[in-house]
Amino acid sequence: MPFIPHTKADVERMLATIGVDSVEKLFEEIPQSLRSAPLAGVPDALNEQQVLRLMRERAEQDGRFLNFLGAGAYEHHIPAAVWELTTRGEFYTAYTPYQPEASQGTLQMLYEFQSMIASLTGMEVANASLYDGASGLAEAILMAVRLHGGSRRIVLPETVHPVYRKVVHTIVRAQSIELDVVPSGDDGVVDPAEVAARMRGAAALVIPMPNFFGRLEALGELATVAKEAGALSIGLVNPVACAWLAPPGEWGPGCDIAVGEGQPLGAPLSSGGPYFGFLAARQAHVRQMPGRIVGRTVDIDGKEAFTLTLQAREQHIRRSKATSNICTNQGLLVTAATIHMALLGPAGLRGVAMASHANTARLVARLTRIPGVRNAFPGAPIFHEALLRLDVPVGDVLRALEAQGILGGYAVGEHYPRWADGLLVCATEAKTDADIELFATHLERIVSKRRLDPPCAYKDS
Amino acid sequence: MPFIPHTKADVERMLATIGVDSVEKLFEEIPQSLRSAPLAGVPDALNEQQVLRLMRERAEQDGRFLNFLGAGAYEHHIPAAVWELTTRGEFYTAYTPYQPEASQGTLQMLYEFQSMIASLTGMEVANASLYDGASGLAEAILMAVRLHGGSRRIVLPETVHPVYRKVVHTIVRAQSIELDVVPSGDDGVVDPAEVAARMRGAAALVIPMPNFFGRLEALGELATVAKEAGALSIGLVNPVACAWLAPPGEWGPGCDIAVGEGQPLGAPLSSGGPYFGFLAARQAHVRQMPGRIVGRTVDIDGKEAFTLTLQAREQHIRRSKATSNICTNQGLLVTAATIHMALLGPAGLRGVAMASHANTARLVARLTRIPGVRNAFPGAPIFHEALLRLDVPVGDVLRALEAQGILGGYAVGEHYPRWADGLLVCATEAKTDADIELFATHLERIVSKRRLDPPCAYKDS
Amino acid sequence: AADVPEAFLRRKPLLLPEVSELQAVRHYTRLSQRNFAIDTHFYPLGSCTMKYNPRASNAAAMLPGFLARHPLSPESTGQGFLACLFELQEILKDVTGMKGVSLTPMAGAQGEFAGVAMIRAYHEARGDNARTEILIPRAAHGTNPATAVMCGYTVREIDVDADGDVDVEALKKAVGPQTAGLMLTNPSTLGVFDRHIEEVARLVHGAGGLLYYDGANLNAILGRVKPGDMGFDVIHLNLHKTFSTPHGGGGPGAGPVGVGERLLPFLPVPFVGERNGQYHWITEKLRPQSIGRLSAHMGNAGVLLRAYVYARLLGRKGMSRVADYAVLNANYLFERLTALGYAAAYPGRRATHEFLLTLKDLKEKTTVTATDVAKRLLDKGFHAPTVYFPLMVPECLLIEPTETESLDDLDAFVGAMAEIWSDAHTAVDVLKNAPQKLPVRRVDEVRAARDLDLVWRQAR
Amino acid sequence: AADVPEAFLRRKPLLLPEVSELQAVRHYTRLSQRNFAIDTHFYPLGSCTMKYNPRASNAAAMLPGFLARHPLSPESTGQGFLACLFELQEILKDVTGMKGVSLTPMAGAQGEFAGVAMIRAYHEARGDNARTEILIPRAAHGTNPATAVMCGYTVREIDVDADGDVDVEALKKAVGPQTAGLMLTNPSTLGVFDRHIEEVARLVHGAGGLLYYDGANLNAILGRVKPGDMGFDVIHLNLHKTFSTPHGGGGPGAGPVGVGERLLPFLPVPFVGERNGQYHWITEKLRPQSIGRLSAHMGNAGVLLRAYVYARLLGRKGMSRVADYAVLNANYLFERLTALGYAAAYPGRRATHEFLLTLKDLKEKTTVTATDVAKRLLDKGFHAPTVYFPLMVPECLLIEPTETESLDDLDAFVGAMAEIWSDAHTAVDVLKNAPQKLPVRRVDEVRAARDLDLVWRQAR
Repeated sequence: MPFIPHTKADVERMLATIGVDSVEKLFEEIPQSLRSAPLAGVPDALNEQQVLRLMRERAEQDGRFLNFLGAGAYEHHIPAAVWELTTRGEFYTAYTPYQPEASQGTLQMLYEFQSMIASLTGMEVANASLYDGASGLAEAILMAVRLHGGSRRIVLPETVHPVYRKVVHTIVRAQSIELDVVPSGDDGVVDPAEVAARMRGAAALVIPMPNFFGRLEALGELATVAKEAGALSIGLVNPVACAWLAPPGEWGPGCDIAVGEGQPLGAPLSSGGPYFGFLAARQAHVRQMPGRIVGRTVDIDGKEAFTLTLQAREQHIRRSKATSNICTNQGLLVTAATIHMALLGPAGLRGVAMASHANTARLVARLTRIPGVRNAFPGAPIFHEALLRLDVPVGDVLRALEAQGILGGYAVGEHYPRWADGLLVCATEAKTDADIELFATHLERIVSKRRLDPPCAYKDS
Repeated sequence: MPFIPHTKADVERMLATIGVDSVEKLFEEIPQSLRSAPLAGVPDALNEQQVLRLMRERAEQDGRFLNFLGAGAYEHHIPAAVWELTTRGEFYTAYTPYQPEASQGTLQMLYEFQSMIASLTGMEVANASLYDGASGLAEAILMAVRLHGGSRRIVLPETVHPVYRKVVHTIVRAQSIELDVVPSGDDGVVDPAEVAARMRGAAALVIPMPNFFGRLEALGELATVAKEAGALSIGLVNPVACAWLAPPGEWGPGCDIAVGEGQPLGAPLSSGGPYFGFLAARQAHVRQMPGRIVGRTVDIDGKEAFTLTLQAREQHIRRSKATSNICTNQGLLVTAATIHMALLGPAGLRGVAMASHANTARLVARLTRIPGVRNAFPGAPIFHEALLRLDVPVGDVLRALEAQGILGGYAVGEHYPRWADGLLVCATEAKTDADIELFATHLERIVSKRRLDPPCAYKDS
Repeated sequence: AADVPEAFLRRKPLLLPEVSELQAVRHYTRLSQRNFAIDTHFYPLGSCTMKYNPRASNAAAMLPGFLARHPLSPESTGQGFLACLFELQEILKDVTGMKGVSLTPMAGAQGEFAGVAMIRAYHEARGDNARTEILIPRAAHGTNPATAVMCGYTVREIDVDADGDVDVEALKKAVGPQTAGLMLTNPSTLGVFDRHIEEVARLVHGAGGLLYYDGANLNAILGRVKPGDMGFDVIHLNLHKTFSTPHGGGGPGAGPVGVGERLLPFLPVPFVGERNGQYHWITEKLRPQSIGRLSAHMGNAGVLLRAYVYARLLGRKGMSRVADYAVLNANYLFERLTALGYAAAYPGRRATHEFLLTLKDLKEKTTVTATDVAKRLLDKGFHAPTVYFPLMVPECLLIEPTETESLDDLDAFVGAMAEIWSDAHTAVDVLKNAPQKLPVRRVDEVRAARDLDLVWRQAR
Repeated sequence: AADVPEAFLRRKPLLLPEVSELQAVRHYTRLSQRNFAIDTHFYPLGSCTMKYNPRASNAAAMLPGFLARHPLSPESTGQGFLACLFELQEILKDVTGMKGVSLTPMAGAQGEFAGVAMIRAYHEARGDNARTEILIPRAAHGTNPATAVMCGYTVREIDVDADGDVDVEALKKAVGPQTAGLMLTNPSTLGVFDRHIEEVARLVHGAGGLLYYDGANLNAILGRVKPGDMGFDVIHLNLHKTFSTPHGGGGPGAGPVGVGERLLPFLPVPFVGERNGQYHWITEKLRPQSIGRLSAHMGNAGVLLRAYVYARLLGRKGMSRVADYAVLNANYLFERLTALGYAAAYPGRRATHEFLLTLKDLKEKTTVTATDVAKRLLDKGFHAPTVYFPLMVPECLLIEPTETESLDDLDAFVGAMAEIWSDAHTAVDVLKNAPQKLPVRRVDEVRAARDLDLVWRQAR
């Protein structure tokens, strides 16, 4: 029996010890009327060989694609050591370190993670992770509302990832929190003056870096605007960008909260998860932080030891008065991220950021040489994504590229009707010049062909 | 610098301690005339991302094949836990357990391996592995010659794997050992009477189970023949077969030595290696065994402990008088095999043997329904391989199958001109009925087509 | 890059380790060895279902084809992936007795949130806006009340009776037109199956409320009882418990939600639909009443793949064997430990997949606390059970062996508990000074909270 | 299966473990933790080159496309694989200064065998059958004489002089028309570079013999000196040393052989050739004078892929950095340890990538042996150096730090050795009773050899 070690003799001995004559008897307190019929919807068991063959076929059935998609999830190289260590049983199959003496491995690793994230974001303290960047932003907003104590209005630029805005809406709406969305200009960033106008009486301002279009907002000015309005500022950041670009702690007077999606730090794309969110803040605000936090202390012999701390904030102690209902975090992804950052080091991570930027710049330069392809915000500083505008329908182009094995980017029109012709592209450090050239070659042919012919997907040899 | 941790300051401090002003100086004892020119044949470094992409492309460039090849290497399912555990750093990056106190993990595992191999082969003792089955057979022959003390002639059926015979020749020829090859009959086995005739004055007889054609020789009779001639018998076995079929310890009076290729026990096909050889023997012969051996003993507190033992046989002690020049073994593969056998258990391993047998029987039944495809040895008992004979050129058929993504088996004609039309096929437990049917469908069309048309490889859609 | 103005660049040094690959590998390998884990120790942590995590699940989920897929890539490039999710939805529908499942919640607590948000959306859609209260038994997980508050409800706690069942009389008094719903774990966190569940469901439904099932303890009844048949309208599952995905030192989990007919329109998006053998995402466009999205993409895909593999490996029969053997193991341990003298919190009740002991009397007699027992177990090579939860039972140990532990290991655990019982009466110091054999001895948690040290600083 | 007669079936029960997957995983996980390894400890085992094994090498070699390939599948289905091997051959040719390389030997000792067999084949092909002797310096690895014997030669051992170099006068006396060749490791196992190598080569070549290079210590000169330039005719490499493939608890290794012009026809088959960008196997058919095959297939392919990845990661410059830093680390340790009082076996010589200490005087003064020092190092968290090898130097420690260890770790090792030095003079018992902190204390090896217990038996 898969995963059940009992022999028949074991079962008999156990039943005799318990003093019943069948396993059935152990369920006697459950009303007979509630017992299930056999599970018609569960297929018969496969053995491991069959399952792995099935999964291998499914993993491979759609082929491999050359990917220029970003929009919140980024293809970075992950050193081989990262997941070989992360999936070691002692990390992979441990639970939340409730018994610190038996969990110093996980606890020290989480402490290291908090330290790395605090430095990366330029903040004073960090927690041990949240579910992902989007839900993390919602938690940051709830934290800001608690800290502000008065207002429940949050100012949210339109240039924040549109799905993040949806997730925030789902999570905070029942708590009467108002999301005041600031439209962006034709230049793909918000106007600090307009933001300032809306900040009056607001609890917090969210500042994305980079924003959804890869652009860099007026970070210092925006953080200042928030501070001057007596509101909190929440930096929503790509963690890799922070290794090269100014982190939230360095924007104007410094943000109060930094939050973001941790995926670029060692999590494979994996169709969207598991990823992890990170959240950092000022030391003074630590008791309003959601999620688990590890502290360094000593044991009774005075030896350095690590333990979960500030648990009085959490649901298992405070129940309905907790800072959040969050219970599990994304420990395994944090393990990977910690090892990833340790392997890359400061220069390595900065190198990834700069190479991604440079590759995207090269990509944009190359693609905009194609007639019918324009940079939406020419000359504007970006991190590692850029919005292009096409003369021909974006959806058609993407389908034609897909037929060539290329995922050409993200069509932003669904979320931004103003840029219905917009294609958001990304080239991280994992892309080569040859990759970029291949993309460009296909795009060039497709765009020129679309101008003449009706759309259809085709596959060149 | 990849894998070198030194900072510039470190190097300076170290040179100062040593009292030299440059690293160059440390090589001063090497005559200047011998210093190398730059390495023109070594390409510039790639980073890990580049190397892994290159390797991924190379691993995938030739596609995946449905494989009916056996002939000494077999595609079995390996539980996922096997290599996840085997590649744990503590197994993967440890060395030979020269310091037993710091190597109890590897040592106990090797002791378990020896125990499992001894039981599997029906022998009394086993060593901790040899390089592979073919070189293992050579070591077994050298061991038998040492044990016999008189003769240097070995009787070797033609039905022993032809490459094994070549390897034995390479390894033993300088020691004036004569290999007396017994031809097989039209039924694909050797005649015990003929073997008996050759045994007079011979040192040992090698008995394969199954033989190269998958057939079962007259095992008990052959072992008896050897014994009666005062010679040693060496069982050359597939270890999976031994879980179901009689192992060397059960053949007639019992073999003196059992040896074989361990690959079917948890080693991936991997283009041919690393695999491992195993060797088991009678307790009385243990001091003539080659290779490392682990023993159970106690520490000074009387606690159970494991250690390398009988090292006086080995080259690092006995030098020119050692039983073999063997030094490293195949520890990592043995780790995998031990975990593999522990996960499968006796019923599981027997199940693999029986399912492989049944699948091959089904394959043969299905393929021999095709006109122009015959079983070379109809009705003869086999393990999990069978020799088919084709009406059309085997090489052409294999090439045509390859174009369909099928590796249809091994053409034995190179080694056995008598069966120039012979195709050795294998279907382990990893094959499904659908796989067999796919093979049969393609083979049927190819064979019928070849009868009409000139050969050419083609690819159906 | 000359194109990014200086003002945008980082100024402060970045404090990450500067080490070689070997140093990093050695450091984290050694750190890992300072953990207990299922792969190294029996881990009877009640309410956490620490069972074996199949390595095949990991191998499958880590296949390059799955890892490389971008979440925004078109459905046409992920048919194999979507097929797995769709089939997992179908399997979960069957085992929960629900009509629809969304896999998107990333953890149990997020599943709870989605569940209560759907209850809220349901009442709102009907214009039934007077329902402001969620009823929660006192024994519930802390996530339940925390979740209800996040969804804008006030919480009314309901007592449990002396046998550990919901106090039906108390419930009758509490339920009313203000009742939005009731959140219940059954079996409860007291390690017993609530025998009044049908009555409870009748009362809540009668008052117009909905029933929420916290699936934390589903391992006790998997394949034996379907929450839908008990009358629940909405459920979350913890795949990292019942479906054996790894706990990973605290996550990631996955908390799919299942709903009955009435809540179907409100399921969180996206989830997977099928038409003519082609799989596609069902999003806000097709489900305008959905409570919306809970993550940037579609949830913890890799966890879902692991759960899918587990479900396929178990199959129909294996699925109900889980509950059989989980309950057998728990009742065996329950019998053996109470025979040693340990007091059951609810004597006379059957254990479910776990059971609750209380050391109240032992502490009075010997000063030995649940913590002392827990720490001594660590020395003896066993992870401790859950202690001091539920909060309402003093000095309690919640013990969940799971179905994947062998009789040998259970007996070894009983042996350790017997020695501890003996030491409690003859050598209290041994327990008070435990642990001795771990990397650290008892950790000063008070100091950790008082002198906060949460990040490494260069100049300490 | 009815078609296999009863007589062919197994009768005795098969004694394999009967355990659940969890039990097996837990058992082997725990076992693994009872090992020292590079990934957990500094491991300065002289002559073994225990350096960091890149995880990328493992990840690449374990790619499904490589693992699934059957050794007998056609060349057309393995062009990617063959390309890696071909390029590795070219890289090894360059670093060894040889004209041809075969990757097929499965270990260093098999490479040695192939090398000496080629020497034999060379002389035989020339009808030069009077050459019956192989010369081997007394400091050589035990595999050298054992190999020579396997190849049908008698061994004549040559002394080394007081400085650790081959005694040229003794060599002059030994060399003659009976000399088939000389096997030499340079740097030698004494941790020094043989300064007379050019003279040695002249003498042996002058007598019509060939020179065999044992590549065990190639890490000391990689990219700095090519054995071919020293005059060697044939060489084996230990890829599991110099090219950082894992030692795996004792293997697998790989022992490719490289040869100069004269031995090209005799290379063991198969190896990889290239024509018009297509790769193919070169076998007996193309090389009728080959010494033949050494394995059933083509050797330890997976090890070769790992070595290839390592070579590509290092690249041209990285390749010579290996020797630079290996020698730097060794000389640093050599300086620090001799400053503590430890005696150099060959004082006044430069260390190569390793160096040899002797505790002869220490033992006389304090009774402390090399074993005592080794066992105490284990307690202090360091793997012991190689002890009692070479056999000719009493109470010796052969210490090889490798280039991948950091200065911090070297200093920590020096610290431990300093404490041991101090204990040797003030607290000998501490050393005699070591180790204390490992899973077992000193193991009774005598009993192990006397009361042989090599396999588990049910009724003990």
